[in-house]
Amino acid sequence: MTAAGTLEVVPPVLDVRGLTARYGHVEALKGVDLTAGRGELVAVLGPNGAGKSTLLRAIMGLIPNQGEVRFLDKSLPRRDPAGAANKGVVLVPEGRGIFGPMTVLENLELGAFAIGRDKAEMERRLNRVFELFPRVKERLKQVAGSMSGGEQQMVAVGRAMMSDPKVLLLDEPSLGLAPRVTGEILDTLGALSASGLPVVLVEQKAPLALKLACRAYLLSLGRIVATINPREVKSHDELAQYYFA
Amino acid sequence: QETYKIGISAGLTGYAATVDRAWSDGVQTAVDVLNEKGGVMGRKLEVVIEDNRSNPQEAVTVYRKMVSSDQVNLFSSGCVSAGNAAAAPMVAKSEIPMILCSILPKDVEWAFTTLPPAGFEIEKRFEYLRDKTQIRKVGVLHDPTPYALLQKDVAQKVAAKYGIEVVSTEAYKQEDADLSVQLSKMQSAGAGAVMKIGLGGTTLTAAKNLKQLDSPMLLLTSLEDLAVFKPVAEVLGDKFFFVASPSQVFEAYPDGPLKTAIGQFLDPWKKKFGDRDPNWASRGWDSVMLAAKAIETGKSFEGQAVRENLEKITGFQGTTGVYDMSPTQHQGISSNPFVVAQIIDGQVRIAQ
Amino acid sequence: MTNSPSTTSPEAPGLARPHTRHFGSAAVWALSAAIIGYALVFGGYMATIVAFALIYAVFVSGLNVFMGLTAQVSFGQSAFAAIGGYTSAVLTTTYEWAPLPGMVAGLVFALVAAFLIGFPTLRLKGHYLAMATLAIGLITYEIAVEWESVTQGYLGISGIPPLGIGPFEAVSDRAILSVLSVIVVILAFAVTRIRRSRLGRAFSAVAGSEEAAGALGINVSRYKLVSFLIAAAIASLSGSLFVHVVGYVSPEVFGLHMVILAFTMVYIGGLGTVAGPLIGALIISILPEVFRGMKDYQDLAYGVTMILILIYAPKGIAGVAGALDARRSA
Amino acid sequence: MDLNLVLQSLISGISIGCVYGLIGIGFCVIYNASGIVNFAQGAFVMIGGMATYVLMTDYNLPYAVAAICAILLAGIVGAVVERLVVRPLWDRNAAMFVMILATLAAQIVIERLAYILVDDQPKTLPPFTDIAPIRLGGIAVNYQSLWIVGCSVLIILALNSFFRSTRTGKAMRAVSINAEAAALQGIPVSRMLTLAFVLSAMLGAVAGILLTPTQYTAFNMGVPFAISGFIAAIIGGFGKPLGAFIGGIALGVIQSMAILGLGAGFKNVAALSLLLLFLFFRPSGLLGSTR
Amino acid sequence: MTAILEVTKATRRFGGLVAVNDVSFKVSSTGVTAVIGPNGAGKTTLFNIISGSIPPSEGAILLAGEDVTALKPEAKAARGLVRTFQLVKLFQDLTATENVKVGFHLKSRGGLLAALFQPAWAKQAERDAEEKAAALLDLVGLSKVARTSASVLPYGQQRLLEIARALAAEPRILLLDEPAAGLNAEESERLAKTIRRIAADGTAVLLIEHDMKLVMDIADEVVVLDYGRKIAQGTPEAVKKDPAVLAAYLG
Ligand SMILES: Nc1ncnc2c1ncn2[C@@H]1O[C@H](COP(=O)(O)OP(=O)(O)OP(=O)(O)O)[C@@H](O)[C@H]1O
Ligand SMILES: Nc1ncnc2c1ncn2[C@@H]1O[C@H](COP(=O)(O)OP(=O)(O)OP(=O)(O)O)[C@@H](O)[C@H]1O
Ligand SMILES: [Mg+2]
Ligand SMILES: [Mg+2]
Repeated sequence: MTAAGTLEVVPPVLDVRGLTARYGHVEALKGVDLTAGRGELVAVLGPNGAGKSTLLRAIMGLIPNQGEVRFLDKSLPRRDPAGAANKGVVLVPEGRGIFGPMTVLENLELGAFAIGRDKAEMERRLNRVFELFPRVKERLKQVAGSMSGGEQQMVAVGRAMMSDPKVLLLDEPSLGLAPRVTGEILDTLGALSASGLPVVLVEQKAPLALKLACRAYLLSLGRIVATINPREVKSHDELAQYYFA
Repeated sequence: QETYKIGISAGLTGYAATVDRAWSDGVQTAVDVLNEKGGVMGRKLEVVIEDNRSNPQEAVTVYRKMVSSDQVNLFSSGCVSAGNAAAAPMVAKSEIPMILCSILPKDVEWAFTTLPPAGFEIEKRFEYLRDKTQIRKVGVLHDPTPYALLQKDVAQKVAAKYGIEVVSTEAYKQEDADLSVQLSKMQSAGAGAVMKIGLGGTTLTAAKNLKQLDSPMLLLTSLEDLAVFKPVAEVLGDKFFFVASPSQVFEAYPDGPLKTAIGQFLDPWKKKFGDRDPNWASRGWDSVMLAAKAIETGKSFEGQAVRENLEKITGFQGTTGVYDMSPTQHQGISSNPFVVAQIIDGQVRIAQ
Repeated sequence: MTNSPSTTSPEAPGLARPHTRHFGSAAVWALSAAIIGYALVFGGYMATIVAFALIYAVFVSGLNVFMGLTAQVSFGQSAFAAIGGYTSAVLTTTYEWAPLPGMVAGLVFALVAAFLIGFPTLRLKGHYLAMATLAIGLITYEIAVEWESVTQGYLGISGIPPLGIGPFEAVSDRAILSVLSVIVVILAFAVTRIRRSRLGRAFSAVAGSEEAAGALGINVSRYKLVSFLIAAAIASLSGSLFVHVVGYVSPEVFGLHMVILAFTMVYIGGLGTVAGPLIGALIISILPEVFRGMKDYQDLAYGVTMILILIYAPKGIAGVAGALDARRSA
Repeated sequence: MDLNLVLQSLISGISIGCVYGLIGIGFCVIYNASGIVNFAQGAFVMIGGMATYVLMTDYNLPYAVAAICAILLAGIVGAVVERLVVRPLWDRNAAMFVMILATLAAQIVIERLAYILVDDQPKTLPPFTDIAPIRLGGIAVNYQSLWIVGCSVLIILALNSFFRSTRTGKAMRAVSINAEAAALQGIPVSRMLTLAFVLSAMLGAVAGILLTPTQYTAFNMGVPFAISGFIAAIIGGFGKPLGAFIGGIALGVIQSMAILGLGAGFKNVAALSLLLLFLFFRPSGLLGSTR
Repeated sequence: MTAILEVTKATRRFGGLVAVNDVSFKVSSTGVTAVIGPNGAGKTTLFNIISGSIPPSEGAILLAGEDVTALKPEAKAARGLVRTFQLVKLFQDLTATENVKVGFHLKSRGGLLAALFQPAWAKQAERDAEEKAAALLDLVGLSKVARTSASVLPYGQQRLLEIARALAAEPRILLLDEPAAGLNAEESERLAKTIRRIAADGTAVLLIEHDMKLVMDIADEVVVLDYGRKIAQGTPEAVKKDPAVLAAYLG
């Protein structure tokens, strides 16, 4: 990262162009551009209903959409979430999407669905998740649905890590986490992106996100209304200005 | 000139399918033969068939369709008793005679049946057991259809007359997958033979079950399509007997007016359907011939006239026996034409 | 039901927007009225079909309260139709009651039975509830077959008098169709009113989330039972109507066949909508007649058509109409 | 009552119960992969017996070959049903019962096709081992029942380890729990669905082939069997293959004991009443979790 | 202080795990009480016990002095205890207004007959409900989406709607499970104001929250759980400085 004040240009791993999505007759996303390159953590901020979740869902192809999503210079097919996931674009969805009746271990194993039967690799990845979330290791045999809210969130993030993503998209990963764990998770994400992984983070706790992000997109009513360099944002009030501009 | 329309409400699908398809084809054969001869009193006949799915509600619908849309002149309907009963009042109101292959609906003077009395099939089997075997104890296995229930009651009533004891009476349902418990019960009650009353694939199930139980009991079944009996015979061999109508054992049947009547039917039937079982079809044939006779006697196609003249038919030689109708007797067959038969080496024989 | 993919579906058929224009829904009503009108004018066997369809529409209206408004499953509503039908049949033939008191007696029996059955059964959820109610329907069918001394088994009971009060009897097609239409309209009106009432909201709450409903003080089991009783009463009414219109009853009338047909009607028509039961019943009753000429291929064509309708109108016909209205008003 | 008779009836109950169980397992497989209850399951059972019969009699194939071809054919039909009927609804987020209705319609279509292609007469197959039953004192145990029990046990063991320990099995369960989240893990949801239909169609066909020698098959025999299989699956706690199997045996034994004690008329009433009572006390089945 | 709610020695086990372990505390009939603690500390389980969703293994719950331990949620709601859920549980097919109207269930009357014949009083009650619902939606800032079906509301608004719905039941004590989760800073500030107003209007509030700013701003009393046990209780200031709390939670 270089001096503050310039929006640094890194060759994008994920390059979203003119993404548009609608629910029935409501246009929830109106031509959004967004990029994330190697080592970048970009934040997407915006008030309730701005379309943040919709943006991530559209990138994954979970909902009908128009526009282009390029990943490593190839177009991602527009309606194939599993294909995108297998290529390494991984989303931790809003509401976690835990497989409730299955055990914690099974949930994690399914995160690494793509690696097939490689036992050693599975071990390695599991251990990495255990380091991140020791609580998860204690509860491997527990039915995931009976975990506490925060514990489930840990499983969800851990599961995404299991797939060894090439781009990680997170929809409010701190939701329901205790402050300390929130801090830990965000630190982890920072470390991950520092080690090269592009991360797109949707987060309500703007100050926390801005601490880590190299770039923040401000979304309002389905449009990017501003792209911010976090180092230029001095105060909370300034951010609020963007929010309600 | 307008055709004389014969309507058939038949269970082309559902539990009555085998019987009703054969019945309808028999009706059609009779109509074709009559038409070739120029029809009845110079008027051609026409058949209208509707599928009632062996279901009474559906039967009401198709009867109604044939009454009002097709303006049928006479019904020659299949063996779905409930369906015929459900529609009978409406048909009677439209003054259309019905000749059926089922139990007569209650209090309907417009309905006639080709069905023999319930006792005939029972009595033949008792006779056979009494005369040709040592077996004096039997089990009765029946389904819950009205005609089967009637037969069951007869069996319990008349058994003693033949020196036979019904040691066990068991019910089953058409969709039952296994009858071996009923059969075990009969065997353990000391029965030497099973009298099965009812139609369909369950006869095959009963045969399979007897074999699986390694049971010495004979199986005597009621009237049915030969197509069902062939695999049964393969399973049970000479332990299997069935009630046959004269048309089914035509070759072996002694000469006489009955054989002649059957012959008249079998010729065109075989030409069209080859080896297919003629039993139910022959009754359908009878129904048309009875109608033709009534029309010719009364020289009228009017519903009321046809009905009255059907009541007057006596001594009419049909393919299943002689019909004697009267205002109080709408079930015409009065003498027992049946035989007990077997299938040995693929050939149908009268049991010795 | 638990893992239903529909739980994520956004649009609530027709419920959400009271202040919109109802062209689509009006079209559905108009079509239904046209079909009934045709039968009234031209009579014939169309009258029989439409009469059966209307009786089914009554039955399906009840099912719709339980399944559509309260989101519970019952494969056993035929049981209550059977109780109503047989009570009417036996009382009017064997005991020579007039049709109306017979019907009321059937209703009372059905309610008592529904109360006794509903109490333990409605604790079940999802497939288990479906199974338990299916069992109730099948048991009732078997009883109708086996209890010959009263029901006459498969032979059935015939000679049941037509609908009537005092000297007035609904014998002609027109009279029958008119009586049935009035009943169907009254029921549709009642369902509309229920839906917009405190009772209807309690039903919707139970449908939406039993846990949340409980947290708001709604006695979930009580409202499930109320909904079940309403559905049973309407089913019983339809059973009585059937036997008086046809003059005959046998167990097959109230078999699994009836339940499957009713399910098809409620979904093809549009679950939870007011017009759904009527249009669903009319279409599903007329469809086989359209294909009647195809003989052996009739069922094949019927099956394929059903699959196509389900695919292209998964929320039912009234549901689609409602969605069109919603779009127009947006 | 005669002890032999009771034992003999017990054996009858167990062997027919195994068949119910086997069909119930078919329900579980599709349910475990999609959350759908597939009422066309009975049609696959019919196809199993019917196709084997046709291939044996009309094409003179040896029994085993005909059976294998029939199983494959059922698998293909399963895939077709999934592609043409279930998938379009799945993609449109149709409600559960809409899909159930669609499978019922598919059942009608397959049934009618079988009727048009073959006919409506009952057909049967010879027993796998056509020798006199084993006699144990006064009771007879026939070989076909042993085949049925043996095959069922094998299938259950295989399925249990499939859903518990294989990657594909776990992925299928994940799809049924939350299809969207499963897709996000890179699980090919639509292939899992197809696979599930193929698998359960083949299981249905196996059931059909095993049971036809003990009775008969006909174009319309599927529905009653599907109902019994569904009941078995429910007793077992829906989605549990072992549970369905035990549930099937329970159903078979209850029915045969009811025939013995009360007469055949009450067979179903007894079985269904017991089922109800059972559900009241264990609202989520034999092996289902009680909360 | 008069206690509206009293939890005595509540314990809940899941198999070998003790999710809530011998917890006792009182909730004042005025003001806001917060329950905080790390993930998996047993907060939601405690709420479930209090609201009657699950029975405690041991211990008792007193509501306004009455032992309500064994009562079902609906019975507790009828006595004035209403809760929201950690994962929102709205009636998806209903509009925002209708969701709130369901909340009036306990405060209104009318069954089948009222629905069918709609007497004047029922119509009047319906109009009142409509008005009150509008007022409540206004309170939480959802007037604009009053006619929108709940299923399409974004997550944050769903949370607010759930609170409005709970308020409709006019509870004496309102239990909120992480009401601010998914809200941004502005929104949670507005929520804080709303909660204060609710408390000022005389409803006791018991809330679980991880947003410390919110807790510090509005709570009068804080209960801290860790591994199922109560490790601290007191004013926000006191708790904030408690070394045990710092170690376990705030870090
Ligand atoms: N299934 C749906 N059907 C119709 N509209 C929807 C649907 N899901 C979301 N919307 C609408 O799309 C818009 C964007 O919603 P989205 O969930 O993306 O917002 P968000 O920024 O993620 O909000 P939050 O911070 O509350 O999660 C909202 O106005 C919402 O009402
Ligand atoms: N049904 C259950 N079976 C087994 N363990 C359970 C069950 N329900 C909860 N637990 C466990 O009990 C502990 C307490 O859970 P609870 O949901 O009360 O935590 P919480 O304090 O609300 O946490 P969070 O802040 O993450 O929501 C957790 O470790 C959880 O895994
Ligand atoms: Mg969101
Ligand atoms: Mg919690």
